[in-house]
Amino acid sequence: MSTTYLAAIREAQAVALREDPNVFIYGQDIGKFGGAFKATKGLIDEFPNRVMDAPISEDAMVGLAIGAAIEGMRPIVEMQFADFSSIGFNQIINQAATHYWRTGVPCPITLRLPSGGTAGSGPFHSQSMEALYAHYPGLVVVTPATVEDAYSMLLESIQLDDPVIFCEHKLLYYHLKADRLPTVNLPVGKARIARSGRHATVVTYSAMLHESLKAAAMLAEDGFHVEVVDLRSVKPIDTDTILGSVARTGRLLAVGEAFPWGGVTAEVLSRVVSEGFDLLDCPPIRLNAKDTPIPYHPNLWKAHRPTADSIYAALSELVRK
Amino acid sequence: MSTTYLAAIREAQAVALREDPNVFIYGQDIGKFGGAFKATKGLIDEFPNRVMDAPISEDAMVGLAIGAAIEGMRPIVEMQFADFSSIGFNQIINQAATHYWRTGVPCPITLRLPSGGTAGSGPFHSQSMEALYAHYPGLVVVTPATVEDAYSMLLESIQLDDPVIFCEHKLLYYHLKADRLPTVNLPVGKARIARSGRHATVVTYSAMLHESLKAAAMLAEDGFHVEVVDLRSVKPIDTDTILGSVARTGRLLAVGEAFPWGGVTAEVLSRVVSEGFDLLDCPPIRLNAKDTPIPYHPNLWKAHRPTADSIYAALSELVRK
Amino acid sequence: MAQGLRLLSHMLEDSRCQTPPMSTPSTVSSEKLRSTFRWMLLARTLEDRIASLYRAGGSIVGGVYLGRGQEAFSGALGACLSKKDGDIFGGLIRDMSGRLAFGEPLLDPVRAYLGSAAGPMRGRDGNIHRGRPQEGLPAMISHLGALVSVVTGMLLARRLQGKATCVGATSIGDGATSTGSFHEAVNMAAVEGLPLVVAVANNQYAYSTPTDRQYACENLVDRARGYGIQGYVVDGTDLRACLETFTEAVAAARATGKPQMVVGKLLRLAGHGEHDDASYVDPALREEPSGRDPIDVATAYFDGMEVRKWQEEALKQVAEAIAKAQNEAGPDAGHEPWLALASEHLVEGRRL
Amino acid sequence: MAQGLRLLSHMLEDSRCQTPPMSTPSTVSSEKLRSTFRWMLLARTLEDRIASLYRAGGSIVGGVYLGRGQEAFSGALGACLSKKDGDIFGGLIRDMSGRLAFGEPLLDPVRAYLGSAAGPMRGRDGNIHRGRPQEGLPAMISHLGALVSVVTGMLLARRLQGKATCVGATSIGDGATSTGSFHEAVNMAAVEGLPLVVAVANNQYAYSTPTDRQYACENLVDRARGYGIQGYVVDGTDLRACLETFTEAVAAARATGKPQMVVGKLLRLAGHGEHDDASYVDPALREEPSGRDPIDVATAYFDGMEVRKWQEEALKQVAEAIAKAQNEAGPDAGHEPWLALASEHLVEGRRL
Ligand SMILES: Cc1ncc(C[n+]2csc(CCOP(=O)(O)OP(=O)(O)O)c2C)c(N)n1
Ligand SMILES: Cc1ncc(C[n+]2csc(CCOP(=O)(O)OP(=O)(O)O)c2C)c(N)n1
Ligand SMILES: [Mg+2]
Ligand SMILES: [Mg+2]
Repeated sequence: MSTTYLAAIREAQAVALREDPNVFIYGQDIGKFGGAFKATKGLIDEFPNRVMDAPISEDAMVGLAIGAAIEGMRPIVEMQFADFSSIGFNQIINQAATHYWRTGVPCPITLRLPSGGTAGSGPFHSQSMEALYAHYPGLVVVTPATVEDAYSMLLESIQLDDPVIFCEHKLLYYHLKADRLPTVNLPVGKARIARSGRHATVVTYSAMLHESLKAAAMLAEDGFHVEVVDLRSVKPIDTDTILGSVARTGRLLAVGEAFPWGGVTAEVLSRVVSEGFDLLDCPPIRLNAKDTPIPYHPNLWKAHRPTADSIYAALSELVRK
Repeated sequence: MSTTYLAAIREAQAVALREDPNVFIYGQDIGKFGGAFKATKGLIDEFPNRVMDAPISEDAMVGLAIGAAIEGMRPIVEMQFADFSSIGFNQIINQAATHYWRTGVPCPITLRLPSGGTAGSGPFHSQSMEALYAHYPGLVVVTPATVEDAYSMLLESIQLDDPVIFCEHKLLYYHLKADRLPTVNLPVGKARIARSGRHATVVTYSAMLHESLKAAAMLAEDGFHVEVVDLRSVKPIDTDTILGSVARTGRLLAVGEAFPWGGVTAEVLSRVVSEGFDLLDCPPIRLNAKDTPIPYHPNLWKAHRPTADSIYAALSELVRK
Repeated sequence: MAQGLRLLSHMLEDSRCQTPPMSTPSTVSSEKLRSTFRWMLLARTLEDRIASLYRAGGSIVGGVYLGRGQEAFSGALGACLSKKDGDIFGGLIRDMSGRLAFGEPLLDPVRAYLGSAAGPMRGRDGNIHRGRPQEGLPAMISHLGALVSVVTGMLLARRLQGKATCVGATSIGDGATSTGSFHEAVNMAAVEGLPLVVAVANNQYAYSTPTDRQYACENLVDRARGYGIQGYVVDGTDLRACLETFTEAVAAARATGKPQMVVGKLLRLAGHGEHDDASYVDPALREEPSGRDPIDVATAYFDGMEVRKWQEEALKQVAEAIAKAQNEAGPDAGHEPWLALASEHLVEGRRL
Repeated sequence: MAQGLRLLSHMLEDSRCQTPPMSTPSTVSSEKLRSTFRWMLLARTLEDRIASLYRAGGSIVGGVYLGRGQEAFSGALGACLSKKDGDIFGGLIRDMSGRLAFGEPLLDPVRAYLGSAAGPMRGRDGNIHRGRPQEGLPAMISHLGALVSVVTGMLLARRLQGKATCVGATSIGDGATSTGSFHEAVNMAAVEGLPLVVAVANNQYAYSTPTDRQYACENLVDRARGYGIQGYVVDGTDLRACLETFTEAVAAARATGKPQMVVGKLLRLAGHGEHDDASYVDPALREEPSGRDPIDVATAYFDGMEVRKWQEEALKQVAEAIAKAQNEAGPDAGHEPWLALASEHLVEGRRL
């Protein structure tokens, strides 16, 4: 029996609800309906008091979760789409993120953000918002790329005493499958070498891991062995694992699906050049989405984000430098 | 007669109101009261219909400005503090920033954000939010560090056909003075060499320009000549001017007052290493605020942000590498 | 029968809401009733067609969200505004009828749904987000509630430009009344004294969420007094009642320069989107007056022969528009300039 | 005179707001009246002292925002809650009186204002932002309106933990009722059915902005019906009236588990902060009943000798607290761990 990325997210929530009476879920249409993506399907039947449909009030949804967390609960908030977290933005960056530092009282909330682009979703149902949240002190930002990570990192996020922005990628929901869910896994904060290689390092995360792995496979046919690092969490970033890889390869490409200015890829490059300048044999490069809103029409959308082809093209140049 | 940074901002708005009947100002307490910082003092007397006190509704303030801009007006919105723009965040990044790209109809609004830290202002009256806005496509983000720039760039921002995030630094409001306001100046998008030197390049902006210039003066006493680049706008970034400077010095320090993850300094380092790797004689470095909320007590605040001393210390190491 | 419907509908007498006295005989001309009904028919015909293309697969780009059940309420609002006089209609996802009645070209939605590059959003944004901002049709973003302040700002511009009698209307769902954006904007319009007509289409669900998880007041019109604005309630399934109410509300906005809030009760007669079978909708609601199909209700006002003729014309118009758009190319990424700024000299294409 | 004041005050009869009938004789014990008055005196005494230290310069860290004029309204609310039974008081910037009455230690504000590292926020955050979240005193952030949903969430936690009779109160200014945050949170509390008491301190200004640029309704209590919750209006300058109203509102919240909204009219008898001379305040407003000083109004309820004795005790308490805090060190950056996360293993100190 195989489990999808989406089922793993559902299952992690079921386990958390079962194991800890302080866990509850709040979000639009997550009760009987099971959520826009069915990530909470059936949970209300088992936990009728701890799975609650919210009004369309993202600011208050996050505020409510913060208040409950202060009192010892461990709320999970589902945003219907990551993009709508912009309405809860103030509560996230100013109330949740500062609470522990200001008061010494932890604020353990988990915000689930269905993130990233899919064909035909357009500018307001496709965003990758990890850079916004990672910029603000006091938040943990995780970006699982595999079924196993979706499961284990969601469970761990709920247990962490800090607010966690859990960026789950919608493109991975249904297609990504695993045979079983892990009982042990790398903790949040550790990156994983998803593919080993010696000619170049690709640092990436979330759905772009899979595009990067495809590109690496293409490069392998050309005789180049690319190492692919899956960050897993973008705050913190596991800089040691990245530096270790660059030390082996001497070449770095950072790939992200988010907008190009600032963000994860800029942070990765900055860390590598500050701390591992001498490991580099040639200029490190970035590949991100284009600097426009995310287009609606699939023709444009495919050209807006990095793909296996564009990653392959960038790597082909990089390994020959 | 000398003009302060604050007076320059007021004067630019007066000129804009005078020259273009489509300009109006909307913000809390900006009418008779002249604004929390007096940046609009007296303007309502000359333009009684075009200077309007807003309710405490940052989301709707920005939305209203967008609507008016679509109709050909050129609204200026004053946020009482930059920090409160988090409430208008959704309208800024999703409505204003995408409007031209989506519809072909420009959205010329200028959002004035009194930004940056001052002693005793604490976590919610001190933020530097340029990285958030620069990350999103469709916005221009300017960060004047001088009286002249505050004036000319505000005038230009109002004239630009795009939404501009105008980050004015509160610490510069009263102390920074100029003899006269410029009639010509560098346009938005061009950086300025604020001090020439050959041993290292500091790339910075806003209030950190002045800390950096002080540090450069200290270094000069040690016999090191540091070039200081004032970015002036952080989106776009004038990469050519930065690369030109690094070509002369071979060493790079990027300094910002914002939070350390991502942001302007990461973007600067990334561009320099991608496009000018071979210009560098040693690892480029960054200096930012610490990764916590901005402390309230001056004892802590002083240690949280970069200062002339900490910049000096970083540079002293850099020039000796 | 038409008389019976009249009794069910129109502004409910309610001391809480400062409604003008019920107007008898109807203030709505038969010509207006007819023309609005025809927009309703056109909207329904188009949306039925889009839905079946969607189910067939292959030709519709993106999701499909229908106004089924809301054609009278939306269409009446659109019909009570005057595009050529500078009025504004900020339509949302269920406003096909109102948009067409206001003056949106039929080809706009058709091109958007079929992904034609000649569509109003050129493939950059989709279907329900389409607009023509410079013709009084602002282009909504997804974030619910966010359009209300934009329309308010358009009205402020009108006033500053000396066109104070233009009215701006926008609709909002029962669910979106819970957004802070809605609250801030309605309050702001009231404070600024701007002629904004807010049409609350209470279709009893927000996606799957019934109204008891959305608000706790008796009737959303109870909010009007809290903003100091005029409130109206209307049977949203009855075209004549809707036209009467919106005629009054728009006239009041135009005359007083103040916001008006019209709450229409009706039922969403479709899924949230066409991907949704709406199995969560309580079947009993369909049996209530608010669950009636507004097309059926209005059909009773007219001669059956005529209605059939109009229906056929609508089918023909839709078929032509679809045929035209189907021959148009989608956007070409190779020719897309990727410019998010109007100030091209500030675009950092190469660098980012 | 006390009788005369009673007539001016208490819940105004108003058909719009579902107020229970006026209760005569007073439901408030003389003991409660006295003890609350003493908290008011303590708050005023402390704030007067802080203000003069601020003007003298040198000892106060950050800005000073006073509750002058709001002591009765705020203090009555604080006094009607029970900290030991798990009630919650989410105080804002003008709630010195209410916080103290609720049970905040006097040393907390003193230490905060004097920048002592022993203060509740340890120098990380300031004066009016102080709190003790685990003792029912959440620590506000600056963003107005943002605390209402937090208190709502604390109440939800209470309910989930089986403590459903705890009441949570928070205050909000006339200005902050314009925030979307306020709207979303009050609506959510109404939908969830949580015992939230929202005290709207209508002090007629938001910084320099008068209420006609903030809202267009007659009275902010008109909003209550739009949320489906109980509304009350009270003369915010009269302690007895405030105690009566909050006693009822808190009891109603506790009994019904539903939100209550209490609107108090009063006048801010200070600048927005002590940096502000408030010269924009219309002097005529000071002559109106709502412009009275609540300390004066309440003083009339008591024996003058007693009041003087209480005043002296307050002075002594304040002097002691200030003397203590003045001897305490400010925070030391060298010992500051700079940890924004409770999960220390995830902090990236070295790297960032
Ligand atoms: C701020 C925000 N949150 C969530 C959503 C996702 N969403 C889209 S439509 C919808 C339901 C809207 O309900 P309602 O306002 O009643 O309008 P209806 O669909 O019934 O016409 C939701 C929750 C959104 N678009 N915007
Ligand atoms: C969201 C937000 N916008 C702006 C401000 C700046 N600000 C601080 S206090 C204040 C006025 C508040 O007025 P009101 O709510 O009436 O409370 P009062 O000061 O009168 O007690 C403003 C505008 C803020 N704190 N939060
Ligand atoms: Mg609805
Ligand atoms: Mg006030």
